[in-house]
Amino acid sequence: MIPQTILETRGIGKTFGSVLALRDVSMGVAAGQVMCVLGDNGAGKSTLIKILSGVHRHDAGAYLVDGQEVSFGSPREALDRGIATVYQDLAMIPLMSVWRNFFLGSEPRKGPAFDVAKARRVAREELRAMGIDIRDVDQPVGTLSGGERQSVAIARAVHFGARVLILDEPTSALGVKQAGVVLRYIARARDRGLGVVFITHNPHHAYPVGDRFLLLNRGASMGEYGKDDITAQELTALMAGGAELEELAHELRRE
Amino acid sequence: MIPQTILETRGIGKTFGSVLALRDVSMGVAAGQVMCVLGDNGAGKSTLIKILSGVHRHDAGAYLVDGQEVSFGSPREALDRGIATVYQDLAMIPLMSVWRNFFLGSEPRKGPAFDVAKARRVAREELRAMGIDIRDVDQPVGTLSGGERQSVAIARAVHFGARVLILDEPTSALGVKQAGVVLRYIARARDRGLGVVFITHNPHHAYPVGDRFLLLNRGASMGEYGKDDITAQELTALMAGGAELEELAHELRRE
Amino acid sequence: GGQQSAAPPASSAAPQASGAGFSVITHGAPGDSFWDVVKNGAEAAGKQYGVKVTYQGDGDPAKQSQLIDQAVSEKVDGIVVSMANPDALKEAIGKAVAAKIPVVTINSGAESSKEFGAITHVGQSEDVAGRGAGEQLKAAGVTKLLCVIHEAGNVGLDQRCKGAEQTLGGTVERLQVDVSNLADVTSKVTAKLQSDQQVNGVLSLNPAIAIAARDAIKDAGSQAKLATFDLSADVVTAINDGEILFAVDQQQYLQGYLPITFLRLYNTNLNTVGGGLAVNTGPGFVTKDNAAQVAKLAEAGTR
Amino acid sequence: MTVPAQAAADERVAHVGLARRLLIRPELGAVVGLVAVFVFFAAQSPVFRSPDGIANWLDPAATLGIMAVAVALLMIGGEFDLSAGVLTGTSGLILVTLATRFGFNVWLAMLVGLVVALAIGFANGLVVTRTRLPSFIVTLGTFLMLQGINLGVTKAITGTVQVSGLRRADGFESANAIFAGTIEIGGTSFRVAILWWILVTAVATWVLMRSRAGNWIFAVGGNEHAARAVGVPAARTKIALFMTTAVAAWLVGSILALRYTSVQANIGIGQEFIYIIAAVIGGCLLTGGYGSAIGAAIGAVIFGMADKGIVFLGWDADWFKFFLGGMLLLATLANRLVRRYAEEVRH
Amino acid sequence: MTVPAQAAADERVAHVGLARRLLIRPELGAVVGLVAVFVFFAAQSPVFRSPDGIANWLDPAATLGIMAVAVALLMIGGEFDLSAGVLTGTSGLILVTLATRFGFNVWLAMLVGLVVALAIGFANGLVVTRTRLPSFIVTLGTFLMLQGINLGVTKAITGTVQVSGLRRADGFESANAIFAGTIEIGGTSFRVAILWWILVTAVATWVLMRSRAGNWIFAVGGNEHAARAVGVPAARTKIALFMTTAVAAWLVGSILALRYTSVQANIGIGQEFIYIIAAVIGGCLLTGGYGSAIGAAIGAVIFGMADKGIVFLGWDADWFKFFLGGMLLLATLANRLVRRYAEEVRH
Ligand SMILES: Nc1ncnc2c1ncn2[C@@H]1O[C@H](COP(=O)(O)OP(=O)(O)OP(=O)(O)O)[C@@H](O)[C@H]1O
Ligand SMILES: Nc1ncnc2c1ncn2[C@@H]1O[C@H](COP(=O)(O)OP(=O)(O)OP(=O)(O)O)[C@@H](O)[C@H]1O
Ligand SMILES: [Mg+2]
Ligand SMILES: [Mg+2]
Repeated sequence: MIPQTILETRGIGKTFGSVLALRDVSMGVAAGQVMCVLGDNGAGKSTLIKILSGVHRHDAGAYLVDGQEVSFGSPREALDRGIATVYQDLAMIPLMSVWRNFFLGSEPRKGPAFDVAKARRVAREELRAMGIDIRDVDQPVGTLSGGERQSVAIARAVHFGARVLILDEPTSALGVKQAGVVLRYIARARDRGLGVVFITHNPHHAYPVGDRFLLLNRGASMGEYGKDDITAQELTALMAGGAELEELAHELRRE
Repeated sequence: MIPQTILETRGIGKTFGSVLALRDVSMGVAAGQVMCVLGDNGAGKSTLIKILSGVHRHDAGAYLVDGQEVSFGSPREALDRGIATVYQDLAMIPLMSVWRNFFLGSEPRKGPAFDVAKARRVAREELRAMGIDIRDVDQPVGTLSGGERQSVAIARAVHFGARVLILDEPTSALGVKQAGVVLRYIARARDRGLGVVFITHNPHHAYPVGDRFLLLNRGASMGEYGKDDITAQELTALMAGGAELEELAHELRRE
Repeated sequence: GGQQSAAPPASSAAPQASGAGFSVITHGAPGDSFWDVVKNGAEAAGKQYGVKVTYQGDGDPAKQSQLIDQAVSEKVDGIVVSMANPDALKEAIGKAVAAKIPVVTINSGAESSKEFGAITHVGQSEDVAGRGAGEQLKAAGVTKLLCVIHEAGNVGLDQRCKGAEQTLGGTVERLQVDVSNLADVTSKVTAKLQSDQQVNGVLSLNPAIAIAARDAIKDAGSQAKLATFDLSADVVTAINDGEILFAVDQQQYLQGYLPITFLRLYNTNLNTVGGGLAVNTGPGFVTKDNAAQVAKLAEAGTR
Repeated sequence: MTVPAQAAADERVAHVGLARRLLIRPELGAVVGLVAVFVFFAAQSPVFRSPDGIANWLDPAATLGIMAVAVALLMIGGEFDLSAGVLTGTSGLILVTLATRFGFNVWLAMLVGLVVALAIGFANGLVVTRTRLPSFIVTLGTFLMLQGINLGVTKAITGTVQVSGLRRADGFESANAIFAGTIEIGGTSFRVAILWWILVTAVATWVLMRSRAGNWIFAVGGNEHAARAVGVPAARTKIALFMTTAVAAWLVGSILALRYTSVQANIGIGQEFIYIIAAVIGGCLLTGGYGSAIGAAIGAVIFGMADKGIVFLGWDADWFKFFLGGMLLLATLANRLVRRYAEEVRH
Repeated sequence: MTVPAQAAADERVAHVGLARRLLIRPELGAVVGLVAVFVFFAAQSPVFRSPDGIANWLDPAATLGIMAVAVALLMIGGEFDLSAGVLTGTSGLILVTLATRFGFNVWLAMLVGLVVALAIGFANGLVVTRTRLPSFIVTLGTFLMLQGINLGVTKAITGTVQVSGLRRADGFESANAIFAGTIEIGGTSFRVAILWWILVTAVATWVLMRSRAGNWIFAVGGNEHAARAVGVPAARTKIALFMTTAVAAWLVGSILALRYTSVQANIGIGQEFIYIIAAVIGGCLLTGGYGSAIGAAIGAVIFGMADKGIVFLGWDADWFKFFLGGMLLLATLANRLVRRYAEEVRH
């Protein structure tokens, strides 16, 4: 089976004023594949994701969707090509209720109107399926806990994810149980034939679901590995001293 | 050695409108001790932390500092009692530069003026010590990556931490290396005799540094354990199915 | 100097005109219907004599004096200025006089005109006009008058009301309205008439306000008599229909036209008019008797 | 570890009275201000509470209300329109000038006015979304320019600062009846503008609460970047809001022109802030993302009542603004205190 | 894996020209607008660029500038003050009334005015911080109330709407020389107000950039909750900003009263928006947290030049507002385009 590549970047780069955030990064994600992007803080992962999803425009290299070169002017254009994203920081409208946020930009209709009853019901169900039992879907998102907010964003992207699902540190604010649910979602999306781009700092989260691993450092690519090329140990080691954690446990005990 | 209790809550509770966020929680942290607060998303961890640091006022129970009942009207009052906090969401002023954010509220003086040169230097040094090499401390915080922003907040709290350090999911956005640095900081603070309240979802982060563990669920306390009462495995299990992760690894493989 | 052959020969003693023209600087807000007629008069005179006339107006005395300062630095041939607040303009006018620029004062400020060094004063102070209105209203049997002020704190409007108060003999109540919102004007005047049945006369200080007040009197079912300052085509029609008793007409066209004429004569022939006394332009009254004649003129913006 | 009947009753939800739950809504906070101001004046002035008196103060509240509702939508969407007040004048001037000087039928003249208003609204929106300049400064530019055009063109065409004589134009009667007529209710004649106002408020409320566009409006005002990131057409939404405000200005300008049959060149200047004030009294946030159409309509009534009520009480005109300021402050304060009691904390 | 000489040159920093780095500063963007407007008028009017002409348009720019700088600080701190304009009138009225009707020495009368202004600023700040109402609505209340007081008290004391005769009061000469005098430079007399303006701008810049208070101002405007969470005394900072604005209003009111020796009861109404406009032209964000004092001072000059330049060109007064609006729009647009070119993206 030769998986069909949906997204591809070739030597892509991005500069903010004098800041070189991303340099010469090439990657691709195919249908039914999970691409994990790993790297230190400030390595450029979110910048890459924002280019893929149309928030930023790249200023070097080429970005291809279905083999066709594109340059998205807005996230709407990316969404219309079936690319759904959970952002690390551009998440929610704090003053709006959970259900309004959930369906923002893709409101279900009933005649000319917004089908409010359906929106509430679906939002509640999708969140409960993630193990988040929201008291009241009318609660403004700004009053949710950090993890609850993140869950709303993920549930939304999963619900609307059409061909590619991009997740920027989706599990960072989540409890162990919720993180497990999200990993299962990723696996399920992959099995349904979606391409997934998954960013995380946690090698325990990345290795089980990932098919390919892109490593970024200081804005540049340090190589892309298939799952067969690399073991969990090697990956953890590559993530800048992941193995240290075990030593730490000893070091941190009271002397 | 009987450690001296600095902070203590007795049956504390908090309601937002109709939302019961916290009910009847008792805990304490002593000098030279790390208290880990664990729990699902929305369990009330951040609410507890905000009461401790003076952002919210509790509306039930008692809050004691040095054995004396208090009710802080503002974070300033808590700071003046030596309680420094890294919040999960009230972090930074996006339009202000890194060094201005770093020293906000505790500006170094030189005569009547803000000692700008010193502020820049210290901010840069403290961040580099955390493994974050900021290009330019004049960069607005809003343009930093998620992890870089978090690091600034932690570096600030550590730099100014006087008697108690409260950290709300400090490691969630951090890379493995940076997370290791933060854990070392926590251990170092503990060894210097500070009390630390540490919230995290990651049992691998919590167990090595924690002395006591408070478990919250749906706003209520599920008990407080000493390190000797509980093993790492038990703790992970208590954190709602942490052990599942191993099974997941198999489950998530392509069928 | 010496622009037109039709003009009297320029005397060698006459100040030299620089060609920068004349500057008219009033305390009227732009778009104010009274001052617009002054502007029309000044511009007509300018056209007549083939000289440049620029008009500026600002109700803030500080701004007005800055405009005078500007005219002085431009070295204009003459300045026409209205003095609602003589104290505030003293310094600026003094500078103009010191720079040998002839000044004619118009409208209010007759008392200070000579002292400040103006060559003459043309106009009609607002309180004299107000007194005239008060007399007429008294004759019409008005005992309690509502004076509608459409710009709070405006000196000219205040003087008109005060003048009316002096001659009416009865009580005068003031009402503040917002000129840029006529629905508000109608409603406020109605409110006043509904809540105080004693009021049997309304004096408006602006033609648009007059029309709004006319509707208000109808809405409130009141018998109050209505009079106004200044003209518009609608006001003339209403006078004809008997809805408005009279309009005070200061013939302010003259307050624009004459000063330009006088300055022109002064610059070319050193003539001064009035012999140290003010030249009066009013008050005249437009009533049912003469409304028909002025109707066309009001529509053309010269009355 | 989990409570069995979760859906039925969540142990994390405290019991809260109906009153408190209602008061949390932005519009219901404003109702408290409304009642307070009404009671204050009605208690002291019998005319104020008489049908005639009510018809009187409802009339300016209606035209203000139409604008306040449109401006509230725009403010919820995170923008201001300072040109809205002058645009009422522009629309009225176009109508009267075309009908009286160029022999247009009144309906046709209104149509032209509508097209011009829409074009101006579109231009405002386009400049704001394209240049990303604050709308405060862009529409301030439009405000000044329209002010100049209103005066300059009127002067150039008529030689005076006003155009009049609409009564004699073709189609005046029918247009006047629909936009500026009165309706008798129990012997008191109310202005039809009140009906227009109710209609505008109802439509705006439906759009805000029950349409996709409403969701987008809240979103672009609450956090434009986030909204754009999930695919909300932010620029289109904002342009539509500016055009809506322009249509409201055209409606109000036409109503007033048809009613007074003449328009002065300086009409509407300064009104733009009254619209914003009414919207804020009604609970709209200046920072965008929060508010309601009904609240703005109520804000207009509060302002209208305070504005007229002082006249009904016969207080000294010199002190008028003093009382007005005090009244507005107290009304918003009442609104605020009630909402604070109801919701406690909201960041 | 890390580059050895990190401090020396970071490979993640692209080379960017000096010009581009300078243009990113809020004040330097405004300079572009300034130059554009100056060149436009200077090219067409020799008087405009003559020393006399410059003294002319610098004079109103100076009083506007003093207010714009104070208002800019307040806006950076996230608040508005709509009462600032009327407060200049109140201060002037207090000064002239006390000196002419109650025989106060001019200096003493000014001191009383200062105390009253400080009290009003304090009250504004206190109400805003305590009630958490938007300052727009609170200071609108103050604005209306002061307007009523100005008129009511002046009428009650003098029977007219203006007080005059300050020239004859004790201490007038000395006060006038310091606040309203002129200084000769190369044969042209410039107003001392210009010096006051430079002083105010310098002090404000120092406070913003080099003091703890400046850090707090940016912080409370950028994100008040976050600022409070790290211990910034937000309420105190805001109250101090309102008081600063009040002091500036007092200074400007006194300068104008001493210069014109009389004050009208409606002075300053509507000016509050000009102050905000100048600050926004100078690069302040309406949403707070960003801006500069120098920018606001430059914004005042841009406004002053456009305002007076149109008169110098002798364009028809009817169209004045049209040109003014167009000019302001172009100046801010130039500023914006330059800054966009310089910084590309900023959320
Ligand atoms: N708008 C911007 N303007 C200037 N610099 C920016 C901007 N956005 C990002 N950067 C810089 O680009 C670099 C890469 O940022 P990015 O957010 O992509 O990192 P990241 O890999 O997602 O890090 P993290 O794991 O901490 O989220 C950072 O150093 C950041 O400071
Ligand atoms: N201001 C508020 N208004 C209403 N409800 C609130 C508010 N703040 C928090 N809550 C609710 O209280 C509950 C506890 O929130 P809290 O932020 O303390 O959770 P948490 O344990 O920190 O969760 P997480 O791990 O996801 O950060 C949540 O269900 C949240 O919806
Ligand atoms: Mg990131
Ligand atoms: Mg939390």
